[in-house]
Amino acid sequence: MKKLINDPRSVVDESVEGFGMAHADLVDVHTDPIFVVRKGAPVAGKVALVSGGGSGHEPLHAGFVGHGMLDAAVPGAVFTSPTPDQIIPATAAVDSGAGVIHIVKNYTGDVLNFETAAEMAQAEGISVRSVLVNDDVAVEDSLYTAGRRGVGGTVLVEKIAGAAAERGDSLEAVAGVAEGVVRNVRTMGVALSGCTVPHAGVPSFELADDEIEIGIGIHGEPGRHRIAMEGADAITSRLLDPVLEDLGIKAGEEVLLFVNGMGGTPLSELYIVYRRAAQILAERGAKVERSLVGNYVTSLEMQGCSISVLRLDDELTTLWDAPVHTPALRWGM
Amino acid sequence: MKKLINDPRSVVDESVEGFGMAHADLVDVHTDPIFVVRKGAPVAGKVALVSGGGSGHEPLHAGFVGHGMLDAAVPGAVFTSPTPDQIIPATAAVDSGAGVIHIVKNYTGDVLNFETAAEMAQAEGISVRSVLVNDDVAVEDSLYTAGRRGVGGTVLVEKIAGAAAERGDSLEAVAGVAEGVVRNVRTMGVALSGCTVPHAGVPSFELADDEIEIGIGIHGEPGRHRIAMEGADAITSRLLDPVLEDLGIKAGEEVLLFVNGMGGTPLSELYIVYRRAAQILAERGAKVERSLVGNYVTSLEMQGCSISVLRLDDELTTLWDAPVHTPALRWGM
Amino acid sequence: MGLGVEWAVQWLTLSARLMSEHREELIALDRAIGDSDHGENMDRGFQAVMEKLAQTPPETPGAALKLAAMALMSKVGGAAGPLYGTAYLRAATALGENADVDAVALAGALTAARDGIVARGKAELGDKTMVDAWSPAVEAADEVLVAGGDAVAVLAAAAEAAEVGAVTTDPLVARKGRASYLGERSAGHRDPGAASSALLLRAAATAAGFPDGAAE
Amino acid sequence: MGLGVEWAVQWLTLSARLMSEHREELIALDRAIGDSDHGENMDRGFQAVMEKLAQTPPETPGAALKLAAMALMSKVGGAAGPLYGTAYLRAATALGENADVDAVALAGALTAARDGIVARGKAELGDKTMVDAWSPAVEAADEVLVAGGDAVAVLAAAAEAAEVGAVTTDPLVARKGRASYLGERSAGHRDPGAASSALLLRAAATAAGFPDGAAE
Ligand SMILES: Nc1ncnc2c1ncn2[C@@H]1O[C@H](COP(=O)(O)OP(=O)(O)O)[C@@H](O)[C@H]1O
Ligand SMILES: Nc1ncnc2c1ncn2[C@@H]1O[C@H](COP(=O)(O)OP(=O)(O)O)[C@@H](O)[C@H]1O
Ligand SMILES: [Mg+2]
Ligand SMILES: [Mg+2]
Ligand SMILES: [Mg+2]
Ligand SMILES: [Mg+2]
Repeated sequence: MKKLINDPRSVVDESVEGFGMAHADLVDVHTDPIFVVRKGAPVAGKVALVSGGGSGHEPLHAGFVGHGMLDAAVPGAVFTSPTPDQIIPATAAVDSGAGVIHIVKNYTGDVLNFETAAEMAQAEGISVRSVLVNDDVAVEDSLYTAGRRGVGGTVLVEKIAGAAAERGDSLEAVAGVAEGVVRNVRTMGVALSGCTVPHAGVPSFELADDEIEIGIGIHGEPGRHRIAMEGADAITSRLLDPVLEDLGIKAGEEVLLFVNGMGGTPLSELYIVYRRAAQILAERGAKVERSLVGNYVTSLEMQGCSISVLRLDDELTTLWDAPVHTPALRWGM
Repeated sequence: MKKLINDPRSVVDESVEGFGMAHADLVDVHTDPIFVVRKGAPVAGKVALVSGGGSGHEPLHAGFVGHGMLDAAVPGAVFTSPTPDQIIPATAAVDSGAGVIHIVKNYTGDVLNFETAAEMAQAEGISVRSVLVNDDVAVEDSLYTAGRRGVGGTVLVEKIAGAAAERGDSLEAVAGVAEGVVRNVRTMGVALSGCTVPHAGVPSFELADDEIEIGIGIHGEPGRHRIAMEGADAITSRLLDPVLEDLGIKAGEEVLLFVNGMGGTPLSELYIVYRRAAQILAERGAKVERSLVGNYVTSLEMQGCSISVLRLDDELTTLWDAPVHTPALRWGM
Repeated sequence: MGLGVEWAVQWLTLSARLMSEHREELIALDRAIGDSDHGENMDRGFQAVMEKLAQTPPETPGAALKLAAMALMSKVGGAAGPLYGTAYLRAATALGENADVDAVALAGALTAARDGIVARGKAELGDKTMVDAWSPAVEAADEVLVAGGDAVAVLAAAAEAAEVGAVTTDPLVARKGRASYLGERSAGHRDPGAASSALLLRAAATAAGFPDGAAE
Repeated sequence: MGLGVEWAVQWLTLSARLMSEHREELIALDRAIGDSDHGENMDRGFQAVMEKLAQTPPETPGAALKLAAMALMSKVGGAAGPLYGTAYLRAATALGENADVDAVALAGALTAARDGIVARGKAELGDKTMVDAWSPAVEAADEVLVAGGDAVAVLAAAAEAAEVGAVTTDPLVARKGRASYLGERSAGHRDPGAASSALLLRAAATAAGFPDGAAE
């Protein structure tokens, strides 16, 4: 597997450095430990949003640092949660005194590292609230698993909670908004190919030419089961049906439909999936009020996609529409 | 090669249909013949911009239809230029009487089809001016070739000419702006893998695990030569040096640096390339005033990237910064 | 007596069949030095020709070729669409309203087609394009005409020469079209447009009754 | 006389060597049921431990483990970082300022480490995690202690039991950590964290002088 990199061990450092150079108007990049903060942070009086996780999901999270979204992003090694010694200074750097929300994808590593960091930041006098994102319906949410993973829905949580913070909501209020998004968003993904972690050098899994992997996460881990390749319309049903079932979407409800590429699938194919997903929602009488199509929560160069549905209400729609200005998501300004 | 499609022959139709559904606030999609126009077009008194080409380069061109950029996009079959019977009605649909610019990437097929369409549109009383984009320094511009190809620089031409049209420039003036961009932008690309055209079913070319293809276009065609795999920094020099040489960039000059993904390369790797490219420009004393990093002019799921440099002046910078609101490029509104 | 509209319709029908049968081969040729679409484009184009033929059956050979020209122009796309569109349109114009096409008219139509391709594409002989099939075909047709051959003989000679012409593109370095980007690397591969041209001219001869298993 | 700071430093040094030697093996284990990073994470973490050891040589076994805990916590990341960080920190606390560690202290430290992992990760025996290496290790250590074994014997027993424990994870269905997402598909693969735990405990025994070619 060839990669446009220099040394597997410097991938994250160099990539984040380049990111900082390309978006010097929006972000400051700290090194050693590495984290990315919004230019001009802390914003006086504003609740700050911090997220992070393993690298390899770009533009998540650093691409969403900026006005109306994150105040800081903390990139770990590829597919490895960041450590407290990165999360703590990132948290301190953006706290205006109004408190900090940690948006944490539900993985054991992320949870433990953010937990530790939050404790230590609290000990330093910073009010920290953590919000756990666990939108992946592919994983059974039971006592016998680590619980549902946080996947594509994370970007929706970050955008909407970011808008609430930007308009001046309190720490509790922003956390409430974020939790409201988490309650109302579900996701499921498919892989047509595995991906190769730079330091590993071989694909995370291999699929035959007529196989796809259903229910994948965003770390190149194998999914729930492997099936024979199908057409895009059939695959779309396989992903969307469990999402709608779990959310209990009823006729007349308004939703945001998010078709997310895993990194290596052409945009044109994402629109083919979007087309069928929108048709299915229309057949069920749901109204697609907002859409997002593109590579936002990726798994390196994996081929495949995920479909997320967020149940909207007026409040969430207003916050979704609020201006945002980050390297990877921008509107209204 | 697995693809998220239903039938190779319906790929373009279904993808454009999905695109239209996802961006119904911005575009109208016409079928049979297929073309995409800006919502509310024609815009009274405004010069209209029409571009098009083979599909498979998404978001180019349909993703750039909207305020401050294109008025219409005409998608052909995958990697196949569209036909006059698509281009003519697209041209007619967006002409406000102020005239239409055809932005044509320099390929024999695109040139011939747009030429025919322009003639016929002129015969119907529409003023049409064509601007040829030919920014690829990998191809020698001599009598013995079809001339330089139009590649990544196209998106810069469309953005900047679109801003000129939006502020009310005349047909001649917009064409002049577009030609100014063409004169000042150069591009070169690399492939780490080939891509597979849906109807062909096999990769356009195969590269060994230690080979890369230098000087590729955007149609999965083989490049100028094949070399052994190198680190990202070395590859960046290979692409950027000829670009800078050809443009004759001197110390003190201001440039826009555009690192474009070919579709299958992670964003994180594009930033590694951006990093080195920005360093090289700094070493030469050039000032990177504006940047663009992402998958904008792609070649299906090809892995690789291209680097474009545009020499800026105040006029071009102002037009680049002007508000734009399209599915794939948006700022200032 | 020359060739009538039945011949022209049969020519187009055989062409459509050949484009479908050789679709993958033409894609493979185009993959080597182009962008993998030539066979798909030609197949799609001639399917459109067949649909149009069914909708509005032409009354003269010229009308048949004009109909084909329009369908190819609007459905093939790429470089081949306008080039073949122009070729068939010029040939149709050369044939005029005649119900019956003799050797002289046929050779004239072939010349007009070739000239149309050159006028649009500006390629010269040896540039590794479809011109390398059409130019020898026109020359061979003219020779047969001068020697007193009939329409069938003219087409047979043209088909033969086009096939040879296509083969001669193998060692050439392309100077026009997409293959020219490859420079020296384009040598050693047959030009897909020359190959499709040879098939189309073979179809013309077969439709006129010249026996050839290759086209059937 | 028990084990001093030299033992602790040697333990960490051997650990770093083993993590580097088994890096690819641990990555491969994690690839099968996780995300391909465990070997890389552990290798990176123990390199950091070595750097810290060189910078500020510790004076007691407890100080050495505390230093390791801090380096692991700040450099490993993922699930393993906080778990091992907590384990080493709790062990360090259990050892206190003592310059010399006897069998009792050692068994206590192992228990503290295991309890730390369980406190953070909430995994039970049989959940297919590193607990499946640590819990048998603690039990074996306690048994040896009750039977009057010395520090070296305690560590040897722990290492032995951890290795067996790691192997017992093979058929299990994971209920904690990333492998749990796979459900039934996680069976048939060894847990990478249990495997690295066995290596680390083997290093402890080897450092104490218990001969084992596997660790060298
Ligand atoms: N300038 C030209 N003159 C004549 N024929 C040309 C020219 N350019 C291309 N061709 C022909 O067109 C063929 C390619 O057609 P096709 O693959 O359908 O279009 P595209 O190159 O746009 O993908 C070439 O093989 C060549 O025979
Ligand atoms: N809840 C838990 N309790 C105990 N150990 C755990 C738990 N979750 C994960 N582990 C251990 O961590 C190991 C994975 O570590 P690593 O690959 O470095 O982290 P990650 O899973 O975040 O990529 C697993 O093999 C398992 O032994
Ligand atoms: Mg991990
Ligand atoms: Mg083509
Ligand atoms: Mg072609
Ligand atoms: Mg792991």
